[in-house]
Amino acid sequence: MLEAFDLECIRGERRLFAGVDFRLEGGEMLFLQGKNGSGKTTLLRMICGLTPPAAGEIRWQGAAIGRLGEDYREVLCYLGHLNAIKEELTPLENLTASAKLAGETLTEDEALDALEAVGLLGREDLPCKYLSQGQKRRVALSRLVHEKRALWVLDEPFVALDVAAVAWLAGLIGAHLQRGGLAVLTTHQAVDIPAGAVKELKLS
Amino acid sequence: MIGSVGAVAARDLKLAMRRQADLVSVLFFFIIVASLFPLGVGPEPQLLKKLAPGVLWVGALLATMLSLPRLFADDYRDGTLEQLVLAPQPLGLTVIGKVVAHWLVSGLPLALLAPVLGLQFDLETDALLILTVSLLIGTPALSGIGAVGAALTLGLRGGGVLVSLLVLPLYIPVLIFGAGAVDATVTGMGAEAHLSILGALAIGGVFFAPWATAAALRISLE
Amino acid sequence: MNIHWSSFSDFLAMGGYGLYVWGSFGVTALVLIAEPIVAVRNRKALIARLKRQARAERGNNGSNKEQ
Amino acid sequence: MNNRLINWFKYASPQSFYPLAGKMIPWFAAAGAVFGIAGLWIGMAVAPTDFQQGEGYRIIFIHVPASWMSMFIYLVMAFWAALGLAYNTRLSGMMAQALAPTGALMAFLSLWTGALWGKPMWGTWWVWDARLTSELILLFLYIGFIALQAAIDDPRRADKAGAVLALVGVVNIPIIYFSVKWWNTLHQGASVSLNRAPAMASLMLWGMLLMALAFWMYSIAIALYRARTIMLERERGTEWVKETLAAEGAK
Repeated sequence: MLEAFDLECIRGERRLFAGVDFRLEGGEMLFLQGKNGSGKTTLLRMICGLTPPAAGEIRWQGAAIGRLGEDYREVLCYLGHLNAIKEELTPLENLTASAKLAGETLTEDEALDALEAVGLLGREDLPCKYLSQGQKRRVALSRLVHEKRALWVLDEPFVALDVAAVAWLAGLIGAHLQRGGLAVLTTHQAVDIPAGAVKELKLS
Repeated sequence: MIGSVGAVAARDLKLAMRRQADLVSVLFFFIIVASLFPLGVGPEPQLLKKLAPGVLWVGALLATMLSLPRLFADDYRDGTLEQLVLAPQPLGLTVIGKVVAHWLVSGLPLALLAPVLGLQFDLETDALLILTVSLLIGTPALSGIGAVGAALTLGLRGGGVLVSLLVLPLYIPVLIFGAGAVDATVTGMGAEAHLSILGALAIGGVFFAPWATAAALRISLE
Repeated sequence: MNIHWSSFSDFLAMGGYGLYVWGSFGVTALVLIAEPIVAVRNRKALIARLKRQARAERGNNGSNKEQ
Repeated sequence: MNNRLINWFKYASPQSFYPLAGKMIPWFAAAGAVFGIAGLWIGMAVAPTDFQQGEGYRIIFIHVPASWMSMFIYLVMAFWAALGLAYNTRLSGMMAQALAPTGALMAFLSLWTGALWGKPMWGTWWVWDARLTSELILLFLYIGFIALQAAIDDPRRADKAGAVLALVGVVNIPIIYFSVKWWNTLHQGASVSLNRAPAMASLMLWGMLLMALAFWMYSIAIALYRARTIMLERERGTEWVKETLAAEGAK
């Protein structure tokens, strides 16, 4: 259960938002909406614990995330608008390296399964700098396939994906919600998530 | 715990191996700086022998600093740093892993190259040996302390120059005892005292500085 | 407490160390006078800037209301 | 959190500190002037000639206070930095930022007067003495702090990054000092030793203490003044700044 109380965000001297509250149970998804510069990305970073809120608090299972520390980061999977992949490494290497850094065990078979799921099989040994923008995004998304985290925080996950991939990702998020997972995401595209309860939060 | 440090170090080493140009340019910088000094001060062997410890140590120090801005900059730019901060392990351990990798591709090669350059300065065998040992012990401290500066200046304009401004004053003790160890050998005094203090500085640099670096990284990412 | 100097020129000469002593005191005086002057100037410039901004904001609000 | 702590935090908010600082500045400035005049009178007019250094020793009346202040201000800066990191108070960063330029100037004055003292006494503008070298490094640390804060646009990040740097610096200062001292004693042959402290006549001591107090008061006054400017700039969006500005205009 993820809760936020009275969050406030100040960037420079501008107050982007204030008094933001929400509550998210297992199996629910929070869909953040708002114009460019309304603070969507900042709110996502607050949920991850990267940016401290100017006021208010975020709690996971009733405890402040700052206090939980590593216990919270263990359940969290964050996908920012940067892909967090290394151009010099191949998709396979990127995936295994990021799994190791996240403290997970990932066999080569599982990694290849994940790459197959995002449609990159056959390119697993090609350095990522030779991949297209959409393919790089898929490498980043392949983490979602194998990491079994309860809370997904996704910043514009559908950007640069083609129609088929968008549908596939929507299905993946839906399955995650059905397993009892939580998700918070922003997107500019209209996407139909096939399962779970969707809550909306509009930042103005 | 060791595993997570190792995972970070292994990934950084693999990346460094794919970009060998960076590694080579740091080494060449060291070679060129050390070779410029005799041209500047004249070829008298006595003078060069006296200058050698300081010149080689300052050269190694500047070369290490040259490679510092890249320590976190690439990870910062492509979003990997956010993932490292969000990994379920203490950020300080991650930083130790990165410092270890940085030392393996900068400090270690510099230490191994130094005795060759020492020959240009007509150093004796025992001085060459102590030069290598002092660099082996001292350069980890340079990587560790330097990481604090690199983390503080992450993403700032003019970050490279700023790193030198922040880090060079903090490097002074390492320089004093590193060059002092070689100097003591040249003048016939023992280098043990210098080397043990250098060791203490290295332990501080590798095991304590990463926690300050972790705090600085969190601040830079906010 | 007797005054140590017999004449003003003695005082200036500082027993032959005049250049050094007055060089020290002069630069110190310069710094301690210049620092407050710069600080006051910065403050005045800031206040003037903030007032201009406040005025611009009032102006904007006023024109919005007229619309 | 007990009541006392809450009270303390009330004064730690820029809004309540601003008028308080405004009232304190004239007192510190006046005290600085009084101590300064008294110190100069004793130091320059009354104090006797030093039997070893002649009249040249009179530089001590600014050299020593400036050196003390340069070190003390760094400690105070680090203290504010630690407070800011621990309690996340806005005021701490502003105080650290306000102190840094004065600290740097004090370090500069200490070096400048040291050089002018060294020339007639030891025949050279600069010696790589442990104390002079450490003072030079302290100046570098100040400049690094100021440069880092100037390079960061977001004031909150600037405060926190500066705080980490100040704390790293304060941990390192003793290490730097002792290593420089050790290095100096190792390399010192038969050259000058600057460690002998001549026994001072009580008038000289009084003059120096008064001057030190004057420097202290001056530093507090100028730092508070600068802090007030920083507060206005940082909090320019808030109501209290707008009210303060309106009041300033009425004067």
